[in-house]
Amino acid sequence: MYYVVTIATLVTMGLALVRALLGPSVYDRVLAVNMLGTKTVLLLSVIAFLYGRPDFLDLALAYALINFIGVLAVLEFFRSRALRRNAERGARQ
Amino acid sequence: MSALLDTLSWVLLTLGGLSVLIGGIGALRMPDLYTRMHAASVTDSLGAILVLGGIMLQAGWSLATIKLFAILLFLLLTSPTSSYALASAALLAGQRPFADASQDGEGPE
Amino acid sequence: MIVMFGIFLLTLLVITAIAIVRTDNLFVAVMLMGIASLLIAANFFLLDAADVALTEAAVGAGISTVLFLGALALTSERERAKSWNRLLSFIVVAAAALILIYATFDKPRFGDPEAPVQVHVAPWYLEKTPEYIDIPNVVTAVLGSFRGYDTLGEVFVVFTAGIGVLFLLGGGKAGGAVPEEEIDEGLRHHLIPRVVGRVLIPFILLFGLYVQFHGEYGPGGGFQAGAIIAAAIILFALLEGENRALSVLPERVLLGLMACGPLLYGAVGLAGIIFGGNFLDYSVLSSNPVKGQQLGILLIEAGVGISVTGVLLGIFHAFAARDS
Amino acid sequence: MELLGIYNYWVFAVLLMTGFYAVVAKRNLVKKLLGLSLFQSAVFLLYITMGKVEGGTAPIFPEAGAAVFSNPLPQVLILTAIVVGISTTALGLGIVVRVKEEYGSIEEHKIQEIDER
Amino acid sequence: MNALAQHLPALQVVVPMLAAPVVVLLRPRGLAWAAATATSVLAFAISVQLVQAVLEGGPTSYLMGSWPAPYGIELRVDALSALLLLAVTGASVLALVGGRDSLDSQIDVGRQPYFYAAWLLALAGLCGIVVAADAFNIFVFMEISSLASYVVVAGGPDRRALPAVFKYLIMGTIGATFYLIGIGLIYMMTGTLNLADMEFRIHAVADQRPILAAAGFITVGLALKAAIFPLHVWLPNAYTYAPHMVTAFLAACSTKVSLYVLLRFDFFVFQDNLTGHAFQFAAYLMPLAILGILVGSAVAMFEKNVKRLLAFSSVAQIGYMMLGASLVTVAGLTAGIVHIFNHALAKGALFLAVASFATIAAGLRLDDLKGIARRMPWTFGAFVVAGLSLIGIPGTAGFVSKWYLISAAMEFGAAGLPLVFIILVSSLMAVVYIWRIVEATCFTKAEDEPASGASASPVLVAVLWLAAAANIYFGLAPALPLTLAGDAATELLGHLP
Repeated sequence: MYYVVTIATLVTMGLALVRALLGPSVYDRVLAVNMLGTKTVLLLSVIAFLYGRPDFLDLALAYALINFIGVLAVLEFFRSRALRRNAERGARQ
Repeated sequence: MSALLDTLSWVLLTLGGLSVLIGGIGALRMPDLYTRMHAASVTDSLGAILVLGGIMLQAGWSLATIKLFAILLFLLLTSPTSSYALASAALLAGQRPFADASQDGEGPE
Repeated sequence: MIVMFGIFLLTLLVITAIAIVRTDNLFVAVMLMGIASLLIAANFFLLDAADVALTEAAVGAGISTVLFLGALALTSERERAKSWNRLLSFIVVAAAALILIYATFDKPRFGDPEAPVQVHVAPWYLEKTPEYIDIPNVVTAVLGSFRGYDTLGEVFVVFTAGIGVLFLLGGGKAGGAVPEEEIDEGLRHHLIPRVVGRVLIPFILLFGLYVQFHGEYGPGGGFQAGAIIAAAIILFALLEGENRALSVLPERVLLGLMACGPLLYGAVGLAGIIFGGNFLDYSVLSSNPVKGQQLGILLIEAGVGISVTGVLLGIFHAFAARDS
Repeated sequence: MELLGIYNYWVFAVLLMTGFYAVVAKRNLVKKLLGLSLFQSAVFLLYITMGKVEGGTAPIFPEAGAAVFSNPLPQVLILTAIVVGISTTALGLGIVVRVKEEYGSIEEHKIQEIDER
Repeated sequence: MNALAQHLPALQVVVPMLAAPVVVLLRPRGLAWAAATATSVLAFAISVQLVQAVLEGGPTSYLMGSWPAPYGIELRVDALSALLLLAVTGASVLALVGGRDSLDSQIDVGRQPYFYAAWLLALAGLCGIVVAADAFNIFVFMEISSLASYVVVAGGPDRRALPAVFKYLIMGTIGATFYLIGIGLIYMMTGTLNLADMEFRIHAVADQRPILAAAGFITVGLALKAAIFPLHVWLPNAYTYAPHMVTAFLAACSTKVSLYVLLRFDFFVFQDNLTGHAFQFAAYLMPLAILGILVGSAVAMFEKNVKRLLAFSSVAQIGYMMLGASLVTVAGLTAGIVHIFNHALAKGALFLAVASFATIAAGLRLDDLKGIARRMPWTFGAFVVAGLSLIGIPGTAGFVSKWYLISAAMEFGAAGLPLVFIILVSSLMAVVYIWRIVEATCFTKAEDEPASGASASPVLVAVLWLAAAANIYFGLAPALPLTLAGDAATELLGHLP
């Protein structure tokens, strides 16, 4: 039964990757990265049980957390970029 | 009892897999950023609940369940937060939802 | 079945890699690099390398993305030039590829328990770890004790990178166009991420400590913990702004952490000499050699954790401070 | 199992070459560093692949029962190599930022033009 | 003291390494230089001790963490490593002692602790490579020394240092990664990382394809790091724009250490295990060595910047070392190894002299140095001595290695004559490029005589003359390097039939 979930997760990861490659906007790509991250968390949780080593769930937890920080870093990047662009525009005028 | 739990967890896992998959298809097929985000984020949360819940039933009462619960809690907190933040960033940057996209195209990249 | 999962993940990985090279938007390339890291890490997990998967996720997908974004914010997002010397590069690359593919034919079968790798040195580690060190995680045992000298070198590599970035970017800020207060507020106006982040940070720190001290029993250890703790503080800096983060952990403290980690590791090594053993011989640290080994590993892992945290934060701050 | 063995090695070769191509052919400094990371990741894959034992599990003794374990040594080496890789990347990015400040560009040929002027 | 003696191989690496974080933490900042210099001197003292130990008792080995050899990490100091240790630590001491003013003028005080820490790490990394007897450990220390070298090179005041160091970083990392791939392939076939164990176990799988590919990857990777022609493209710019003292230090020893690893692998690990390896090694590397000698010298003859000129001369000199090694005889290898040492002496002294010129000259193009000999006669004198040594005039260290190289080539009878011819031609080319500097500095007058009374610090001139004197001393009494090199060569080739 774990296999079903694993396959579904893997396929979804593939679909998310396609979305990341297609874009079109950068936000779509960030969305795809985020989605891939959460799917990886699910995948690892399931595989930890598939392998019979539930003590490896720590990894899934770490992934979840890293993923969140990654997305926020991207947002901060957007924000500071917007500020810089505004400032440059202001400086030009 | 154990057979009941087993069946229940299988059902949860299957439903979870299904909803994850639907989310994936939605994220690929929906027409614009916000609808894609909608598809992705809703199924993210639902899928996580179902799949992790299913595994929890399999794991029984152990340390693993506590860890799974922590992961679930974490996902339920962060996943909607990221979606919200992403949507707000996109909106502030001038990406228009699909409804008004007819006027100004796909919006700037 | 798992084999098929592995193949699928690797295929996705190859597609991602090619896309990274092809795109001319550097931001997209960095995002794809994050995806590639996640895929590689998942694949490491399938190949039984739990510790490596954890490190790759924390370092590759987390810290590396943050650093690349920090650098992109200071440079530019577009790649303006076409490739050059395509033909020559292609020939060089193809030649190397042919040599590699040529080499694959005599390789031992994948997963072969009789392969030279599996029968020579490695079984000794698996066999002797319970006897000499008595901790469940053999990877930590090899990393901390049997090949502890490599790990010492690795800590110093990290340290070198840290002082290198400080040397290059520290001091003499480049003036930017954006007013200081504005750039510095971080994501403070985003209420929801801020509240959620604040709730999570203590738990992330706690988890980091767990990874640090649980490294002898499960996947984890100093590097992973250092990266996770650094990530938590980076999260704080993202949410509250650079200055608030710096007031919590000023630069001097970071420099102290950076330098004290390697010193702690080195001191444990020298203690080996002082108590009559060889360098990095932990057995002499306690009257019971096995206890001594465990104590030594605990201490050096702490040193590793401290230095990785310090260096990663130092590098992040060096990039972020350039912004203003 | 046979298939995955060769497939892993081939993916290693392809990844290595993709990264290597980016390093050699691209003229954008950040892209070169991205290529370099990819190049190094490929090597990590090579090492981890060779450590896998059929039917084995991660070399962390479980609470109950002996089992077949995969090789811990390549994992240790790669842990070290990953950290070395991120250190190199960080230092490289530091240099790139300085280059941008001094030259106003991160494209190799533009920098050359400026220098020759 | 006796108790510490057995730990010397470890301390050789650990002392400079642990001093680095201390240097960063030191207050006030001016202490950084003093601490770095003191540490370097200590490291030099340790290496002198090690040389003595090797001369008296043969190779010594040290087990890190007391774990037995193929399982733990082994350190091993034999004649070859002892010779290199002497060169590395000696170069560091001379450059640091002589270079204080020069460095003060090129790097601002606030950044100096980082700089000196990186310097010590580079020193520790190079020493670590030389004493290691474990393939992966060599990789780790190679990365420490490379990263630290990038940092110190980037300290150059000219902005062109930055693109140069970026190129250095990219090529250095490719080299290191190739080396890592090679190690991986060998490890896959033998299951071990210890060099001696590897040599022993490689017999069983010799001539299988992964081993051949590994030999290729390791050779190419290390050739990149050692700047063997045509993989030298990173070197000229990196040496030109680095701070002067860094150039003196790195030119004297950093590429040589990579060359050392190359010799270790090709002679110790692969030799005799791969069919026809000696022939292939000679067949591939000798043409490259010869091309490197000729092209490097030719470019140097037309180069206008003094540092760049000397950097290209380094490319040529690396060719000599490779040429000696590619003869695959004890005599040839001895010559190559002696040249590693002698070139470190000559090139170190030359770059120190350049640093001294730089204290009063406006720039380092030949035109900027016009007439400088009159204002700095002592520096000029030392420059000439070192230059003569580089050319190979009898009575200097350079002559010894060239003489040995020629006699090694003559062992092949008539077949060796072309080599002798090439060595003579390239020596003439060296005469030309050294003469160009001498001509510019001594026999042309500056258009406008600057009135500034500044001159190089007496310490620098003293150190410079010390280096020049060493060139003469080792030219007249070459017993020490020759004994060590001879021992090293016999040891490397020892297991040949």
